[in-house]
Amino acid sequence: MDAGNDWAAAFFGLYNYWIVVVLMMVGFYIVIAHGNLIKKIIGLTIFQTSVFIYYISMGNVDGGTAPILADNISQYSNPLPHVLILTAIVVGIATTALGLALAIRIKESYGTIEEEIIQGMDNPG
Amino acid sequence: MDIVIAVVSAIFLLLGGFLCVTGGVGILRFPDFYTRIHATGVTDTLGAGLILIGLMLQVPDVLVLVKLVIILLMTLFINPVATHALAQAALKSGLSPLLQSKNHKGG
Amino acid sequence: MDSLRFCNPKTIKEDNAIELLIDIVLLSFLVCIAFAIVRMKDLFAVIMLAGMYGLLSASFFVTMDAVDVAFTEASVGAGISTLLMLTTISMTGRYENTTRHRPMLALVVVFVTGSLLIYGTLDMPYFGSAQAPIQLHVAPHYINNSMSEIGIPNIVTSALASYRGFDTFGEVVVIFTAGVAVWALLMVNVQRRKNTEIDDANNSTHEQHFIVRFVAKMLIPFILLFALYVQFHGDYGPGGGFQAGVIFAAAIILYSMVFGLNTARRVISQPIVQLLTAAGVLLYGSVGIVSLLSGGNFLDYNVLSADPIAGQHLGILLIELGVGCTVASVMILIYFNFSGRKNDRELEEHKETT
Amino acid sequence: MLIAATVAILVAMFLAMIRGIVGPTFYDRILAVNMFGTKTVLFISLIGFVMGRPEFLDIAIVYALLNFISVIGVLHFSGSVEFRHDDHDNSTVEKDS
Repeated sequence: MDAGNDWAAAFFGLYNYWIVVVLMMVGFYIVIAHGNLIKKIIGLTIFQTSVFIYYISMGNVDGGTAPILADNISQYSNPLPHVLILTAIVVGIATTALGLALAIRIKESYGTIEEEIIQGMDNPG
Repeated sequence: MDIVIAVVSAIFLLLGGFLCVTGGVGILRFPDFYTRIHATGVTDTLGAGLILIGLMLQVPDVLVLVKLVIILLMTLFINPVATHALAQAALKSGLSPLLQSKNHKGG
Repeated sequence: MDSLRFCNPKTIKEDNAIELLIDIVLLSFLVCIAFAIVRMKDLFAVIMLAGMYGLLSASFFVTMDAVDVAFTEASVGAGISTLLMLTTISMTGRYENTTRHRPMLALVVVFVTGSLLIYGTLDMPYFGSAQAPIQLHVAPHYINNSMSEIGIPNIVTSALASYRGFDTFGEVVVIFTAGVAVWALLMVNVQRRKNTEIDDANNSTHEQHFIVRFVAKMLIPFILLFALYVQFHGDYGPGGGFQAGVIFAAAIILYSMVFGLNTARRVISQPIVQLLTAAGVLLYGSVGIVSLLSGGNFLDYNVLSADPIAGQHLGILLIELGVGCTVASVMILIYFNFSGRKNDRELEEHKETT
Repeated sequence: MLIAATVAILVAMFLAMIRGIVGPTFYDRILAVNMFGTKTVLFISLIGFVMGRPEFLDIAIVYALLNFISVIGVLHFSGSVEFRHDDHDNSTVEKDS
């Protein structure tokens, strides 16, 4: 009975982090196994979002509410991860846009955005 | 009085939730794009409206009520327009409704 | 489990259970979408799924009490990122090559890394625990003293703009740099083409949707007004410069999509946008310099006014304005450059074929 | 009742998600994303009431406003060159016309 409770506690207590790891690995797989540059950038976005989820999950407190002060509420979630992630999201879209711009320029110069073909063109033979 | 409002709100919420699920089933089960857009276009707007009205009956203060009304108005304006634009674009691009071609096959 | 765990064992209470259930369901949806993204070759479908992924993660952030983060994700995910990706694939091609390089090796690497990370999570404090180290360091100071030191109820804004103002300054500079870099990469000489020629290309795709034009015309003032509300209400509710900037830019982008890029460029000329990009960063930095010259530390707003709380309010207002300015103009600049590049290429192709 | 409605919304989201993954046409996916967006607006409104702090409806307003932008954006780009002749993946439905 006790062991069963422990397992349930571990499952519900760590589920968010496991999902974070799974999402992170999916993003990682897309980045290393796919040759298409746009797909790689989308993989990076997934990776990035998993980090956001990780931070926000860590900041959550049981029974807490959003960190905006109000009367008769005493328990708030941790505001610090929210601050970091809020700016990270906007920085993330700016850097993603930079990546996409690079992909457009690569397409214009090489005529393709597939990694193997570009490498083949760079090192013939 | 409170109990009446609670019951009416519950009815609206349940009806709205039911319509949303119906729309979901519709988008999944219907055979082609135009029937699907019909299913979601109708139930989405109505379901959203019912749920928002159900919430409006429970608001604690006026500001929340105003925000809910804004959301409701936006939904009523934007959803039909988006659906219309989508259907028009699909028709223009040459995606033809299923019935025309499959009538004789009994599909 | 062992006694080093930082929490009382998680008990599943009635009121907690529904939030836990929603949390688990949303995260499972995210995983489904992520796997579907791996499998798909059609980049258009991938981008649509990425849009859903953004919607889902915003819902998740709301359930995790991170309303400000959800707000940002909502405005970025729904407004900008999908559009930028679509513009890109309309230039680079819609389908991915079917071959993957060394999928087995990649799978092994991913599997091993993932197992190690999951092994690492076993030592973590349970989710939601109030005794975890992260909850005990600086966060209590922010929560307990924000009202007396800064005087605004939204702790996220007070931490963003005042306690960690220098951090945010760095982020704004990064956004500025990214905007400038995109501009440098995709710049097109607009003067090269005759305006009439561009107008022809513009109008051909827009004139038919009368209803869309009408509703967009009605909607754009609302979006702009809402952006201003978000900008100035950020002290009291979710919102602030980052969100407001993105929403403002989204309204301009909607305008340029419905009425054509060239019309939008006539309304908001690109040189002014470029100027505003730098002006926001400068405003932010100069607030810091002014507080330095008035005898405080860099970005210490207490010295800006006789009353420290009033000084904090003034400082936060100004730097949020700077942030909003930079973010909005960088987003507009990025979109204008992407879209301008696309129009330019289409004109070239049009010329070649005729 | 709030919880029942929330669960209903989650079910509808799941069904829309499946349609978004399955496709098969370009427009089905846009429709699925649009529906998903509406459901997200409702979900965020409801969850505010479920958690007892309904003053954060601003997020739902953002989605209500910006969903339109993404649909219009997608349609805008669907007119562009890359997408015009695109039925080599639309295998089932519209091929038989």
